[in-house]
Amino acid sequence: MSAEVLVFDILGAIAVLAAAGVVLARNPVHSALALVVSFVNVAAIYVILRAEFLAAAQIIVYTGAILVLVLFVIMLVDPDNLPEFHGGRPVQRLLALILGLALLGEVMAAILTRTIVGQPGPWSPQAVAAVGGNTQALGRVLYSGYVLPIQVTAVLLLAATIGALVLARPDTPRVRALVRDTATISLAHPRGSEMANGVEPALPALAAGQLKLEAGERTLVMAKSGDDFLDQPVWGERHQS
Amino acid sequence: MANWIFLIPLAPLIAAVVNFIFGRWYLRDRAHWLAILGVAISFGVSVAVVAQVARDEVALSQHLYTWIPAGDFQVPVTLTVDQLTAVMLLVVTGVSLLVHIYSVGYMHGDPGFYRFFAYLPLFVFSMLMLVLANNYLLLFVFWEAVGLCSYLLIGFWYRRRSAAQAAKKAFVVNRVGDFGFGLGVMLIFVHLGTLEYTGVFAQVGALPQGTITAIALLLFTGAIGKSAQIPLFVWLPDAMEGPTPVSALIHAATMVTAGIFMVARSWPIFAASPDAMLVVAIIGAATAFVAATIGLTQYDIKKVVAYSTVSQLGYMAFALGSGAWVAAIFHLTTHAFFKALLFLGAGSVIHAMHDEQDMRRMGGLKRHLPLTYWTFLIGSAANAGIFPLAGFWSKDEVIVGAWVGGRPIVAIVGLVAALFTSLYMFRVVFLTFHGPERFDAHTVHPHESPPVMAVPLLILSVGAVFAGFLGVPPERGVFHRFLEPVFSGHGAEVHHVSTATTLTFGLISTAVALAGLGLAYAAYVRGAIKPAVVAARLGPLYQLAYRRWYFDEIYEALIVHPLYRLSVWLWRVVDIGIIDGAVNGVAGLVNFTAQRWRRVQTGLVANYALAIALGTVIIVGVYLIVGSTLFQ
Amino acid sequence: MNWAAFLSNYIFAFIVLNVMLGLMAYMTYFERKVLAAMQDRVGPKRTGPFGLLQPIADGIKLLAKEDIVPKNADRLVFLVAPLLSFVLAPLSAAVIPFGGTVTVFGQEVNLYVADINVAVLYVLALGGMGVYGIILGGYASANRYSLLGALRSAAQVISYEIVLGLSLVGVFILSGTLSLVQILEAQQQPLSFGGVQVPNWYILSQPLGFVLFLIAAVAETNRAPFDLPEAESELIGGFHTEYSGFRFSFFFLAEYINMIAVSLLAATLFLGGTDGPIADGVWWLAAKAALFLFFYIWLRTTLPRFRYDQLMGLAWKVLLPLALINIALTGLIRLWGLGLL
Amino acid sequence: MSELTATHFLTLSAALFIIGMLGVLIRRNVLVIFMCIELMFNAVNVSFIGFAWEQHSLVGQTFALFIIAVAAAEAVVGLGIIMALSRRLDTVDIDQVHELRE
Repeated sequence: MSAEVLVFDILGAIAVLAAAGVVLARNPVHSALALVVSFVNVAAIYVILRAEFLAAAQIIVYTGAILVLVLFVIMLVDPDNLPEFHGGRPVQRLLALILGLALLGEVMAAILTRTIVGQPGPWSPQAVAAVGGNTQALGRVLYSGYVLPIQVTAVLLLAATIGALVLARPDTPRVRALVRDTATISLAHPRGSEMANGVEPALPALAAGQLKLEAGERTLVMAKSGDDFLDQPVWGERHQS
Repeated sequence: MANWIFLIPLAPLIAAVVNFIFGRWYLRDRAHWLAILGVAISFGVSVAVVAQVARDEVALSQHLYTWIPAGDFQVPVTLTVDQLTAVMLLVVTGVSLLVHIYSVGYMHGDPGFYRFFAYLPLFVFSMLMLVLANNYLLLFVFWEAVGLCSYLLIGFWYRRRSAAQAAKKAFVVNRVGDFGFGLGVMLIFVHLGTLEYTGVFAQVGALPQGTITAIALLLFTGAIGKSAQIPLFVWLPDAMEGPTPVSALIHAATMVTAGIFMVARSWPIFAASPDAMLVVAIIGAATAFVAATIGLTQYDIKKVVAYSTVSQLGYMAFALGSGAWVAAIFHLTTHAFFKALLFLGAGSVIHAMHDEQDMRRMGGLKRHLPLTYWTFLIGSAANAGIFPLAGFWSKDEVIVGAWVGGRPIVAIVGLVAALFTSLYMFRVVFLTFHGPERFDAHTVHPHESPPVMAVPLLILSVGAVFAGFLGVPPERGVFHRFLEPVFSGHGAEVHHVSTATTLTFGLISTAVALAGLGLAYAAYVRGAIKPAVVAARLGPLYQLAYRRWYFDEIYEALIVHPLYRLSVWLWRVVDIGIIDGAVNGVAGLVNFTAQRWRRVQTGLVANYALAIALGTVIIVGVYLIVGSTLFQ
Repeated sequence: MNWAAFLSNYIFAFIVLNVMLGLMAYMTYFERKVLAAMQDRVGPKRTGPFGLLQPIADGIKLLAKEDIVPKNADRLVFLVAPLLSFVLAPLSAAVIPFGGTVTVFGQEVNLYVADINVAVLYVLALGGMGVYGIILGGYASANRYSLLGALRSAAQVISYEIVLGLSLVGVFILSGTLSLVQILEAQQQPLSFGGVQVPNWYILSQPLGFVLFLIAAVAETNRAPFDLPEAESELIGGFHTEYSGFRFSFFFLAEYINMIAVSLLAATLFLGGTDGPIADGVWWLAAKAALFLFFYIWLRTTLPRFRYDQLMGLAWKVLLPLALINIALTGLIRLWGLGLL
Repeated sequence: MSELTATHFLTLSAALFIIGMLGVLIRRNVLVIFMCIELMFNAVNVSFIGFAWEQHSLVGQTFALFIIAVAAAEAVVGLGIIMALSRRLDTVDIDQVHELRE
């Protein structure tokens, strides 16, 4: 048993135990802590696997950002009601355990009987060292063969950011319903220098309740369709014929 | 200069695009600077290019790129300037520039100011590409593009229902003509395998007579629509719903002459088909006559000028039909000056009268609008063909062309129409500017237009006075010598006109014009003839003219109404009954099935997760058994 | 395995750790003296000559205090949090190069603990981990103020960590490596412009990156004017309200060690680290780091605390775009320099 | 198993994955379920990097990098959803969320 295997066994055991702790802990904060431990150990295992860049990325992204966010949300959601909702669902627990064991059995069978097909790739440790280390080697692979996926990932991240903004936006259903139900046509909002004429805009006579002054100073005339005002001269338009 | 031709259409295009994108938020009231600059660049380059064409007497061309490279079918975008295009270039860019300047004053304060100055350069771009094209497909594309611009500008005040409908009408009526034009282009391609002018003209003589006639008539169908000939002229008077500068530029000086230009451009095709020529001449003469009669009876100042435009286009058409190509283009050129002048003058009057267009509520404006009066008078006289203004020379030449081209009846109809022309033109002048003030002086205070509107009027009136001298002496003027290379070869017939004939017709048309002037004076200034009495005496004939020969009513009854009924039937039965029924039926079926299946959804995420896990276990298991070597 | 090299490395690491701790103690003295001078006071002067024994007295006092655990606290987390902070803080010193290689007793000794090829990422990762001490401490105290301090800290550290990382990308582009030793080497070749020798320090080629790094680093270490997690005027003590005795001192120590570590890092990344004439490299590094430490204290006396929304707005709306612009510009210039444009 | 082989890593990966899966199936707190999903992501990464190490190929590491990026995106959106959920329904218990039933 080499020292490498010993180190791996220790790290792996801690990672698995911590992972079990994530599932078993009653308090979500403790779960998160256990997950941190698991992630850090997995990152250490990455270093054994000569993936130093990914180890750093793992810590920065997972532990440094995602889990901090999770903790943030845990504390924000309901700090007084954090303990887990226990009890109930005995059937599901049993089913889940059976399924988990079955999958474990299947996967272990696959792992233990596996054979390697195909040739080893070009990035032997010597080749990696020749270009200056794991980071440089990964960069070469990434920016030569995976430029499009990188850009797609960038777009994905942007989309996720926008999605998060939308989700986090406080929604006021009343306003949305109002906008949905009535199209708004602003006839009395001259834009630009037409105001200089000093002529009052010709507004159609309004039924009671049609005029909403909700959107600030600007007068909104609610109309069911543009046809209602088609024959109305627009602001500043010549009256012909 | 050939390498700079691309600037001519590009400059207005850039102006249009920039105004479209930035006009609404940034440029707003400054939008006109860019537009005028673009058109001015265009005009300047045109002048330089035309100067070179005139000096070297060869056509210039610049190949930009190949638009459609599909095997044998090549559509190059090549800008070509020969003498005919050169004339059109000067007319289009020159009048456009003046109208742009005029519009600054006319459209001032309109909320759509930037939009106007985006559409207008776009039109100029399309029109220039139309005249610069060297093949029929490009011509056709920009033929449609000018149609689009015309639509946009007629419907410029789109919130007014009448404007929106006039725009629609113009668009639909033009479609009829364009359809024929499109067919003609296809026919050319099918038979000749090319669409480039030079190739087509070189081969057209070899085709059978029937095919040539078919091509020529189909092409002329396009011209009927665009140049407002009978029976498709009904859109042009309605197009006066657009702003007046638009009427001046598009519906008088440039776009409507595209049909004339196209026929002149395709003259070898027409020249090869006497039947087609006859049709062109007849339709032109009929248009000239019918529109002139209608013009006599209208009271809307812009409508009169509009019918006058239709009538003058008729003159050009029958000149074409008589083989007097140069005369047609000459008349086109002079017409551009005086008709733009008339429209802009009418616009000035309307502007001064606070958007009043009915001549019955004008009168006596000479005192208030001296400049407008004099320029409008020059335009009217030019249009009426009073010696020695521009209209006299060109119209006279058109009529002489018809006479010597073997169409004496057409020439006589032209002379009759000339009488009417003179009569209605001076009717407008006298009704508007002379006599008592028939408007309410307390509410309306007529005032002369600002300089930015007056200057184009002055420049155009100079043109209206002197443009005719380009064609002096008749048949051998500068204009003719310049255009001669275009209309030679391809079996062109050259008619030599004796001096006696020229003189005779000059005298006759002068007499006719003066007769019209006299009649108008007698009726509307002296009151010697009572127009109402004459109208009553003529009875049905007057009604016929007043009701515009019932064209609109006939179309309404024969085409629009049946089509409307058919559409309603299609909507009620086919669309709602069959198409919607099928779609809703499918949806209903899905809904019915889904209602049966939805009980499977418990709404509990945990159950879904369990199902996913189960599926994973099963799939991995199946793979292990079937796909791997584990059990084999 | 070369046991001698291993041992020498270990000894060096031990020295670095202890020097850091000692420095940290006198950092508090330094801060109090400078603060006092700026505020026209005298500062500590009674304990020993010039008050030089003051840090030791403070240390003894803190260690001797009672260790109180609040009743409702999450006990395990409460006890672990300060340790976490304290243990992680000095680790970043491990990758700081204090000089080249010297020979001691015939044995080659590297004047750095480790040269790993992702050194900068390692430091950033440690920064990301460091926030756990604060969050967990705040959470475990079962105190509203502490929790608020913890939440603020979480949001602040995440936001500024992005800026911190991006502000360094320009340096990576120029040096082509993530290893601090190699970055240092890259800065030691002076540039010559027609006979004039200019040190190739990245503060000269990356001024914007340097400023961004400085701002983000101050925010990362929770120092004024970004000390919102412990804003005493609104949150009492923030995350360490409920801590006392040596657990409090751990948080306290961690903060100062972080300051020193960040100063060393800034000196190495932007000011050429050990590069300098005449004196030994270590002294240059110490002098440059001292400059930053003085800057920290200066900021504290000068600037008022940010409001919370201003803080986040600054990070996301000002610093982040600037950092991206800096990256784009640096990349373009680098491509141009390589003749690829 | 005296030498370190990819089998070690695959076993570790399988263990982590299945623990994560059990967590997703058993736990009721949405946040914990979310963390378990992250755990499963991580298990997959271990596999990828293990294979990459065994085969001297960096494609596995590249994949792992993309997975980390996607996980970040997923985390942002997922946590956003959880926030919205707790605002709307005032709970993070997954069994209380069954609006899809109707």
